[in-house]
Amino acid sequence: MGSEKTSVVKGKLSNLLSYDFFAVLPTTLVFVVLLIVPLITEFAYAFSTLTEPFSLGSIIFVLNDPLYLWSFIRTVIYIIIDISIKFLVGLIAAVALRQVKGYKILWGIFLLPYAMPLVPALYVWYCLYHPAWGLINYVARTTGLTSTIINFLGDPSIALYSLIWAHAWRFTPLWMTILLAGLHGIPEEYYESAKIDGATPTRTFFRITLPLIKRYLLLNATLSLIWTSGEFVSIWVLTKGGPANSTHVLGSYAYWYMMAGGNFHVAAAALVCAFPLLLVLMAIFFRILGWR
Amino acid sequence: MVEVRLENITHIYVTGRKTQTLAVKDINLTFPHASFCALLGPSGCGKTTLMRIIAGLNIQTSGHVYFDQREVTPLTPRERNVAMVFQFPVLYEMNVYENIAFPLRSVKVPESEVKRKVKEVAELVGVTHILNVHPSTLDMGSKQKVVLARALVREPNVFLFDEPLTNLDPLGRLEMRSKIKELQRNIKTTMIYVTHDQAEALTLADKIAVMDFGVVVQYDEPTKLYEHPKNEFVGFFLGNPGMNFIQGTLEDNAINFGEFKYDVSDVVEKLKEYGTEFKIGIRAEYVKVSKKPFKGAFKAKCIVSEHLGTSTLLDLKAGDKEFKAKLRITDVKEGDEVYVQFPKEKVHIFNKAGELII
Amino acid sequence: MEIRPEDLAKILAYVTVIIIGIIYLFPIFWAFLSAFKYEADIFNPAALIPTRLTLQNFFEPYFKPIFLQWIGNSFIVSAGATIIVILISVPAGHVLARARSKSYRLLSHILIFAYLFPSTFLIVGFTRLLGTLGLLNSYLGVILAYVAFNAPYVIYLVYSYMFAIPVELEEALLVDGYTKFDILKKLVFPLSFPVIVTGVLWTFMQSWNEVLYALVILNSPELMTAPIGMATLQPGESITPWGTLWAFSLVYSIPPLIVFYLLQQYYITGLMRGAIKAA
Amino acid sequence: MVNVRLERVSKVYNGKKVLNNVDLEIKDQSFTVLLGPPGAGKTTIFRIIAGVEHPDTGRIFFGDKDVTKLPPKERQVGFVFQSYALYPHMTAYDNIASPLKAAKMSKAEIDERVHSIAEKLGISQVLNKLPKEMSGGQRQRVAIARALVRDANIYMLDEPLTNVDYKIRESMRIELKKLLRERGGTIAYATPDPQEAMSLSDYTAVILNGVVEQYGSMEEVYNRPRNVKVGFYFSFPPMNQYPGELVKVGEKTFIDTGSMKVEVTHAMDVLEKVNEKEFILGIRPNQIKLATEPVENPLELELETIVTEIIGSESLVHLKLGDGKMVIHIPSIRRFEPGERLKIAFNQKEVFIFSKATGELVYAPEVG
Repeated sequence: MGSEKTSVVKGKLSNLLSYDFFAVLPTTLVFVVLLIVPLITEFAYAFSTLTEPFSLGSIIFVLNDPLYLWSFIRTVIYIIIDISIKFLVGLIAAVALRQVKGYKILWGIFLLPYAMPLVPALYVWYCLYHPAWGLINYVARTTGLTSTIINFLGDPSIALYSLIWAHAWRFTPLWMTILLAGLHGIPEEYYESAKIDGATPTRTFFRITLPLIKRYLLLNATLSLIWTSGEFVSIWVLTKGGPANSTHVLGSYAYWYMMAGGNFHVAAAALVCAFPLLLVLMAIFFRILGWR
Repeated sequence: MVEVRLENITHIYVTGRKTQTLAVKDINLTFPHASFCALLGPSGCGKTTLMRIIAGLNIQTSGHVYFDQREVTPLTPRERNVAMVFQFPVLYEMNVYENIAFPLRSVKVPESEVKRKVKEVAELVGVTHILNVHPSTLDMGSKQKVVLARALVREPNVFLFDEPLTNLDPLGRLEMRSKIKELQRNIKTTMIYVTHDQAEALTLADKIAVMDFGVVVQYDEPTKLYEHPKNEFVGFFLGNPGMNFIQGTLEDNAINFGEFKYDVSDVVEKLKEYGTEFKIGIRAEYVKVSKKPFKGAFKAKCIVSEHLGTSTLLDLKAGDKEFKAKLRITDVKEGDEVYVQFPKEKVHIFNKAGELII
Repeated sequence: MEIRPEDLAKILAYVTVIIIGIIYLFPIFWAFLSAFKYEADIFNPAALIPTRLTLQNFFEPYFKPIFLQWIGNSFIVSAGATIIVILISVPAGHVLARARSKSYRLLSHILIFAYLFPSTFLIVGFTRLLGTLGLLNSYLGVILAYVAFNAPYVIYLVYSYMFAIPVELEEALLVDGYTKFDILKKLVFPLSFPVIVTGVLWTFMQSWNEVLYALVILNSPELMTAPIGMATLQPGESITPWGTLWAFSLVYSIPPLIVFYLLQQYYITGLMRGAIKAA
Repeated sequence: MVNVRLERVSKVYNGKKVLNNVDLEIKDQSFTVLLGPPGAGKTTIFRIIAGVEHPDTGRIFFGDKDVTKLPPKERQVGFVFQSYALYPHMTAYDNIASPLKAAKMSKAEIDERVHSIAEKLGISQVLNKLPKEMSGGQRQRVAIARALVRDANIYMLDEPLTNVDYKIRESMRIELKKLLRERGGTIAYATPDPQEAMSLSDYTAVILNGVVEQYGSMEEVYNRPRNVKVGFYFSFPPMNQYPGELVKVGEKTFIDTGSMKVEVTHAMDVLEKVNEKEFILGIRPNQIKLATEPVENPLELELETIVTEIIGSESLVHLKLGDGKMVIHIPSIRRFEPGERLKIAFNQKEVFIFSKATGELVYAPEVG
């Protein structure tokens, strides 16, 4: 039908007693009171210190604190490696699963790590990583892979990466689902047409399948970058920022200043100074969303 | 180009463990070299399955598929060199030029050769002006043309169409029809066209295979199918409105329909072998109707009169027998008494089961 | 014997599936098995499949009553947040999808923005706000946090699902003689059931697993949610009763696993829908 | 039951004037067909009458009551949407009963009314089924039942047969015509198909891009189209139209379109009054015969076939005429291959003549 309809169902905000007003009121209240006000409060705290109401003291402190700088860098490392693991393992799993009979049931079972609660999932890796009675070290020793004990969470040089793996391990099944959903969404005719056009499986995958779901994957990848930048739980459960502060990220840095240090101003400043990173990632997200 | 021959093709879809559905039963068809044949039938009659078997997307449960004299069953779709146009345009995420060149690149054709062929085919189909455009911006008609070009570029043995015009608007459909017809004539290739729309089949195809429940009911030229349907299904399926079928019993040498009779003295011997119940079939446009009585006519009442500009469609009733007549210009209105006659040369006689006798 | 590419791909696929199965399923199996092991067997990695199992970790003195209270707290907080989120999100999602004027379209873009914004970055502002409202160390404080950070997603879910419901259906209701309030009851809630299930699953799971806000807002032991309580059994300082921790973890994992496997296909379709569609 | 009148109704959507100063009256107890191509504004008119859409300017009257501001609830109209708009989660019974429940009718009366309308439409056996469990035809009948089950000021059907497979469309149309006649009341029926307009309507309103080009009895509009646009559209298949110039040869006068000369002496008395030189000739495809058939004062042409289009049991042959084309209608299946030459003829007295300047009808042939 040519003409787009301007139905009365599409309400206007003008008539206050209308259904539309009452439907939108609660969420607007939630949005303003529970999201905008905290945002403003946070800026207020960031641009003040324990003593003066308006000062850049906290901001300057944070920007000069090497621990903050490293926390920022570690966050960036964290989100990039995290998405890479999730994407690659998820992709391999999705492509492999589609070839296997009864992949729907396996898909459900493989979602187990994502279905179980977050904290126990992290504790699993705490036990596996344990230098003394951890399974990984035990298997490595008995099969003679390495003679020395690998202290996954104790050795500052690898603690962060052990953290990232535990976190990525838990969320990979979600990414397997995202990829399967993407592959699933492509009509069968594309594969049949490719067969008729004589394309080999690999050429079909890279020249036809991936381009079709490229935008969809990039959207979800950016979303993962944004959400994981707020990561806190894996640090709090497994290393508490240790050893020797080598695994602090933005979230844990702010938490520890807020709770242990009792200094909300520095915590707020730490978070506010990370907003540029968030805004850049969100800008990327909206640009991809706007693509054809 | 190739002559496609199907030899007692049977195919059974096995879904889940037990459920088996018979899609196609013992089909024997030959699509002559460079002919344009249509597979016509209601949805679920097995026409698409047959096409997929020719393409090699499905391997038939039993029977043989020959391209000229070569058995192609073990070959993959690529090795059979078939081209297929689906219901919705299947275009890859690359510009029009790349889309058309894709099949050539899959078989490592030298780049200069690719360039020449794509240009030539784009010219033929009329998409030269949009070669470096991304397909998503094109309208449905142009998209199907690009798909057509991609199919043409490989000089396929056989062209398969799976209801390619369903998603086009009326104008685009008319244009695409003449384009396909034009292509078929000047590149002389075998084309097999699957559709449920009889008008499309009658418009395009040299020969039509009318299918129903997995079996080819009749395979012939359009006018032969229209004038001499093999059974009630074909008679009713083709033409709008479908052929009238009136049931009657044979009494000495005429078929009695209650209020009127139809003389069959010249063929009564032959009919006797088929028992006493018969159906006569006549197209609405061949029924003679007039307000004044005339020789050999019987009385009928007009219950509905529909004026359609080009003609008037009458619903006539004689006793409990109802049938339709289509006249050029008439002033017959609902409720009028009219005189009707079925011209002998336009009447077919079917047995009780609806199989054609005369 | 020349292996056709398709068969090679098949073998490779099966091998990959097995490896991934080991990496992703074995650790969970091993961990939850520890809930039935004696303390000694846990510390002996060789005893992969222990010879003796026990249920002691599920009873006094290992399994303390406060554990059940913690799980109860988690339940109150998660269920509370989920109900509020659904009640305010479905109508909002419906109206925004039908929006005509610019203001609504702007509002929908802001909602997507809120959905993207990680909650961690508002922890200071939010807790100071709760402080001034006197809602610290209370169920309501945590519930408000979970509503604020989950509502945008559920609104977005309903908003995008509404485009699958033609406007004509609502107009037909009006023509039949109903008012616009009836549309919500007779049409929007019944028809968006799949999306509501996804919203419930999402909000419940997020709230059930959340740590930072619960940690900061709740500090008295009786009010703690399960994940926070679990941390007080923190390994490291003292010798942790690992058996107890895994027993507690098992009980804490039951609700999400049940909910997940019961509504699995909603869960998966929800995830598919949730993973922002390219279309 | 009441007259429904639209006065100077206009509606703009996205900058496009969807309705342009529409004055239309749908007489009480009449069967009025709104004929026009998709997007011409037919649906918008129905939606404004039903109240699900407000006009930018103009007013709507039910009888002499101004209902422009009234919500749909208070207008009591029956509306069959083109997409049927059946509630997917309700059974056919509940769908049909919906307007009666909204009017708070007693359970018994609802039951009785729903079963009687279902009986008439032959859908009693699907009353407890959900829309997705029904065939297209059944869904359509449920939508019609929902509209007709109530006593409404006007029953509006928006292209009910468009998405029905054309093979069964004819029988559905006959059945619909019988049913709507029985129901009585004021009926408005929108369709893009000229044949439906011809077979169903008492009155026909031809609507082209938001303007009511002509309104009158069906015969009147078909035989005396007010202008070129109505002539072209209200004809199945569309009318062939050729601009041409008046030329005097001896005491005969012709209109020369460049590719053919048509004698119009018989229409001279009318043409002189208009004192214009340029005209547009209109010939309906079914007025053109193969040269083998008898035609009075014929104009014979031999043209080359472009393509033959077979529709149902009839054929449309597209022939090359100068740089344009001429479409002829043959009431049987005759396929002429592209390139084949064909001798055709038509009766020069049966030609429509429109003024080129205004497009208005100048001369219409007497009804043959």
